[in-house]
Amino acid sequence: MNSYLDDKNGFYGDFGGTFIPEILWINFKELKDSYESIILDPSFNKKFESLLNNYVGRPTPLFYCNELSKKYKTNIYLKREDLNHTGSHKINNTIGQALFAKQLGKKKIIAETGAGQHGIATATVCSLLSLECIIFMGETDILRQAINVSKMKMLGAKIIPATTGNKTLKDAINEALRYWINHPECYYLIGSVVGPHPYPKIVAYFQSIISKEIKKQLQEKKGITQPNYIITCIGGGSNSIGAFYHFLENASVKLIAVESAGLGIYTNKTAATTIQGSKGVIHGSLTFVMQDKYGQIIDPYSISAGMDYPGIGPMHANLFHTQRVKFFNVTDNDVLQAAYEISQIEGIIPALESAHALAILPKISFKKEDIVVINLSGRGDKDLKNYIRHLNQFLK
Amino acid sequence: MNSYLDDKNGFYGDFGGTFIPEILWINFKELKDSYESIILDPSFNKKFESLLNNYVGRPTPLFYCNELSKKYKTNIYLKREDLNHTGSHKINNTIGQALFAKQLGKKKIIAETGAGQHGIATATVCSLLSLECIIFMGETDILRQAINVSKMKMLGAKIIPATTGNKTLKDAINEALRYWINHPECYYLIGSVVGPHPYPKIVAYFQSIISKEIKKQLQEKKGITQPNYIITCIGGGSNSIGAFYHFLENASVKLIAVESAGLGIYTNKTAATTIQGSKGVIHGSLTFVMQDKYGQIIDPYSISAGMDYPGIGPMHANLFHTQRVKFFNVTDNDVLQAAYEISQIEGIIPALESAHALAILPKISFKKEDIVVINLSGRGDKDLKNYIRHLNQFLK
Amino acid sequence: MNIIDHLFKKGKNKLSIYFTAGYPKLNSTKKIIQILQQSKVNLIEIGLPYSDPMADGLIIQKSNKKALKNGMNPDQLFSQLQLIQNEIQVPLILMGYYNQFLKFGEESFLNCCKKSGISGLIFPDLPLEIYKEKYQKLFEKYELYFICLVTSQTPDNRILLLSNISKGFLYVVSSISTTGQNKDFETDPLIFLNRINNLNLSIPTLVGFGIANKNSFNLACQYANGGIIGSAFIQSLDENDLEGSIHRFIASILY
Amino acid sequence: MNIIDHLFKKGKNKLSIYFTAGYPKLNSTKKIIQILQQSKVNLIEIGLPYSDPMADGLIIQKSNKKALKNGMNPDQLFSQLQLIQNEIQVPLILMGYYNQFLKFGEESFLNCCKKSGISGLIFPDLPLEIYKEKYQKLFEKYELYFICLVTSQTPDNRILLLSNISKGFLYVVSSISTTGQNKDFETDPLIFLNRINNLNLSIPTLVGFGIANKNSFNLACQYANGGIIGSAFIQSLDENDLEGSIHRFIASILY
Ligand SMILES: Cc1ncc(COP(=O)(O)O)c(C=O)c1O
Ligand SMILES: Cc1ncc(COP(=O)(O)O)c(C=O)c1O
Repeated sequence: MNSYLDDKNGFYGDFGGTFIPEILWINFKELKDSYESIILDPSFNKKFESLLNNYVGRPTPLFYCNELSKKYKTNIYLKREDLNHTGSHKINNTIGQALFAKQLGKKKIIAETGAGQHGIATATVCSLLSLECIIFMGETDILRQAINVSKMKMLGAKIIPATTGNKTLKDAINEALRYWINHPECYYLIGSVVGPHPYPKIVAYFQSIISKEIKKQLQEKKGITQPNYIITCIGGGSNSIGAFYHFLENASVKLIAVESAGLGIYTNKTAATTIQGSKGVIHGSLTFVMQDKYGQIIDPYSISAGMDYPGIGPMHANLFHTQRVKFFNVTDNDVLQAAYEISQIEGIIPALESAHALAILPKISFKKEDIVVINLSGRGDKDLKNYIRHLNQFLK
Repeated sequence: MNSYLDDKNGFYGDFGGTFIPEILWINFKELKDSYESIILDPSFNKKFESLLNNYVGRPTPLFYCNELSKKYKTNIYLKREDLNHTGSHKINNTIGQALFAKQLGKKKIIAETGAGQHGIATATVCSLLSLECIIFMGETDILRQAINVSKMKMLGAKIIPATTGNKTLKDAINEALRYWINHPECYYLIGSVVGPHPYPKIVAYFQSIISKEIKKQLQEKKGITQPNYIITCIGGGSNSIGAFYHFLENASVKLIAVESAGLGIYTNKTAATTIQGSKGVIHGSLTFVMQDKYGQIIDPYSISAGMDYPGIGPMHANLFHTQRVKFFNVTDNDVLQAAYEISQIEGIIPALESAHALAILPKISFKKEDIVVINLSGRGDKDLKNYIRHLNQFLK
Repeated sequence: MNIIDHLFKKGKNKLSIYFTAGYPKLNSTKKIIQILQQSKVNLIEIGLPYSDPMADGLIIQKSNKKALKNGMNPDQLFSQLQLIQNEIQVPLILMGYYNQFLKFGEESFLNCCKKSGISGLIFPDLPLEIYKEKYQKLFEKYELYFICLVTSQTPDNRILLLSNISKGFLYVVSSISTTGQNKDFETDPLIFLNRINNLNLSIPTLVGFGIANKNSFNLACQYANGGIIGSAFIQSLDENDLEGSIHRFIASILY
Repeated sequence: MNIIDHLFKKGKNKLSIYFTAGYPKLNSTKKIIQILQQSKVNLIEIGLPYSDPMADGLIIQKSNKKALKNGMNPDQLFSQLQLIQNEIQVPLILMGYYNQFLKFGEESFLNCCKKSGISGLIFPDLPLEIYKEKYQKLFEKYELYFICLVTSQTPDNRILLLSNISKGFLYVVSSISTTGQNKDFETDPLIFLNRINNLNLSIPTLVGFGIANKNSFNLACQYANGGIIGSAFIQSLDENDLEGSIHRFIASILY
């Protein structure tokens, strides 16, 4: 096991824990008591991997970018999570957790969603595995992401609007937790490495397939055991931890997580948690969170719905704190620039979230022989409206 | 070589040929003289397959559908072309042809598109291989498919509207051909197994990767060399021929191509070419085409832009004529029903085109032990608007 | 000796009222406490409004949002309470989320509570183990009671454990619901309350989450030392006639 | 002997006019032919309007669309032509797409052409090999000429081949363009026309595709036996003064 991910009672260093109302205690006891024996079981993993391969389309390619490498005078590989069924890494986790829920005998799944990616991935898996599915989504997001709402409905999911707070992702999670409190028979299928222990650990485990494949593919392609850099975006942190997982112990692999600066880290329109945030509890986990001096959570801002979260997962809080992972941030404008660049020189329209990872390229000086892996967490179809709005600005 | 695809001077049985103005004669001479030596060359194929694997994400899974199989009391596999980069099988062909064009020393690519799938796949490959890209698209389609137009622009392509005729796919092809006549230095990258010889042959060859993989996957999964059925939709015929290719000679494999009946084959809102059409020339190829008694091409209709073509490729005309392939047709309503069904029981939102293949399931009585492969040619993201319009009708 | 213990020495039928500090107006808190005390309420729970009140129902969520907009925060609350400290004889309980405690600085927080006349604290999301490891000593130092919750989902052995840690009383969550769901008492909750009684706990119990009227309060009193009313009370508050609306509500419960 | 051969016996500077049957009105065809004959045009090419005229420029496309809407079709055209057959002495050439020929029934089509006084046919998309294999005999049977096109993209040996198949004259496409692009003669086309001349073909040549005015027509005549004007003529047609507009246009070319 991995020292960075090896929890002591659900804590990663100072961070993590299970800060939940008593009424959910028994649910978490069930999770804690069973998750290791279930998800580490070889027959469970066989089922999991079979769906990843036959349904999701894994392994995803590790693609060498000729033009991008030339431009940044190094060797850039993209881990193509955008090619997964439903368009992002989110499905790795939903497949894993839905199988886990089935093993626990659950028949009904609840989940939150922001832009809709996790909601679609959850609705998809529930359709596949014949589970009832309820998705909580902020009312504001429902209006902004009408297409994704329709997708979820088409997949048979029921959508419940969160009408409190800012009516976005954070409120959807609150609403899902409240619903769970009233319906403890449900399985709550959380969408990132956030929330109370053991969720971060479970999600990280299911996402670790990303780095497992990177390792194997680097060996096959280049005969090496590790890259020099792994670069990811971080909203909650699930694609990031997935891409880092098997390299955390290799101190010589430089790990970089890119947050959304939004309009700028010194504006109040930002989602750069490690800069604007401090130690605190959000959604049942002790981590870094954007809050005022009384511990009230501050509403974040990012052009990208998946980055628009006021916290980061507790594992990342620890990785930040111990400086194992270096955190950067990029503005909305940097992100659009990067998205247009890769569209026009590699033919890949990235998710706005993933474009955060790409946007860091001009800010780092790589060596010519460096092997740089960027986790392309998702495709940009869902972000077209935003991209179109800026078409004239970025067309060469 | 395959007797059904072995041309005699570019003819498949009675169908095919190169019915082009003299001004393009030299271009076709170049194509005919070079295509075999180039595309059959092992080093070319290595490059082609490397991009298919590392960029497109092939092989695509052959996914066993539990619930669908139960429902139709047989064994249904989906060939998941929807998981390809850009969302459909179209990219197999564009990668192949763009590499071919580069080999011919071409720097500028022109292509037509209807709904935008082939346009996006072409723009994508041109971006990747640093080729100039011009896409012809009917003015009506440009308005209907605004998102896809923006995608192409984001990928760096130039869009030229076709303002003649119905201003849809057929007119876009006419416009592209006219442009080519005036700019014979371009490479015309056609989007289906239509058009003058040798295009159908070239496109079929690049799409044959689909059946090559099906064959291998059936062997690996079930230890068998062939399925009992292969079912595809047919617009021009590229995904269809790709899925049939390596099984054409195995007479015991039942091959089914599903056309769009539109509102019904006896209405004048249909695209069921083999029913409504007759022998004729369209886009430089002698095939089946919907035409009036004077040979004027009739405008087709289908809910699905990719099926909305008044012809079929010449290979299919021959496969229809020789009865090697059985042709069915399904109405718009059947198609929506099938799309909702698979979304809700397998978690896959199919392209409207692909849903034509699925819609045939209730109309055939399979044996319990039959192995049925359906080519899921693309994903439904592009069709959400249409699906949403019918949400209340089909939600269970 | 903590005045909560005094309270439970004198028998049963204790009425506890929960409300949100700073609601409906920033300065309502003081007035509400004074009126509640006049109307013979036995215990007052003050909710510290929070941006993300995970365990609360819609009515309390809304009151939280309004209170925050009004400018309520711990500093405000403590100074408001200090102004009326001398007049207040009913025990005051402060209910908040762990993050508020943490961010304020835990020891400062307890110090301020003590100085403001608070007798006990409830943090519904603070785990038992963390309390024991990090805060129990500090609570003792400031003579503040840490009050635990049990629910129908809590197994017997854990109820025993929590009743041993909890001081003053044990907060019995009567139904599987967030606050304010307004489902009247059902069969199931009674089974749960019977289960609690059969455990013969040595600590008093108050039933909360779901009590909305005289009937449900009386039922709670049959099984426990009293009941806690929150959402129903908050909903009954009339901004323009705070005093009248409170008296009317309490009267509807007690008489 | 085909009257096209008569025409080219009497020297050079032949003016051929192309127009679309059924444009601007369904019945214009007859009238246009009569007026063109009056105005001393040497050869008339009648375009059979088609839904998908792949090799034509915008002006001809539009005239095709209008003509089809007007109801033009081969049966119409043949019967219209038959009405004026006796008055017409200039050779008539019919230009259409292969699919129209095929769908009509090839032999019937040729039969109708013959009966309507047509002397030659152009199908720009009918390949040489198919013509030779399937239709050459039939054309001969009906004494109709099959006229081939060559372009600057056509290599010398193929020009020779085509000039051997083509009957009456060889249609020389003057510039790499669809019809009506209105680029005036450039250096490149002249190189091409010189190349043709150097081949010393035994068949007369007419230059077409790009001739719009007197200048370009005269240039064509320097290199070939004459020129063909299509788009410019169609554009000049005034629906309300067919006769006047035609006379003015032809005068602008010839005088
Ligand atoms: C494509 C994509 N990437 C990244 C994220 C951010 O989430 P995480 O940090 O958990 O990977 C999201 C969230 O919706 C996403 O859709
Ligand atoms: C997903 C999909 N399937 C099928 C088709 C039909 O084309 P073809 O018959 O050439 O496969 C299209 C055309 O756009 C398409 O996008």
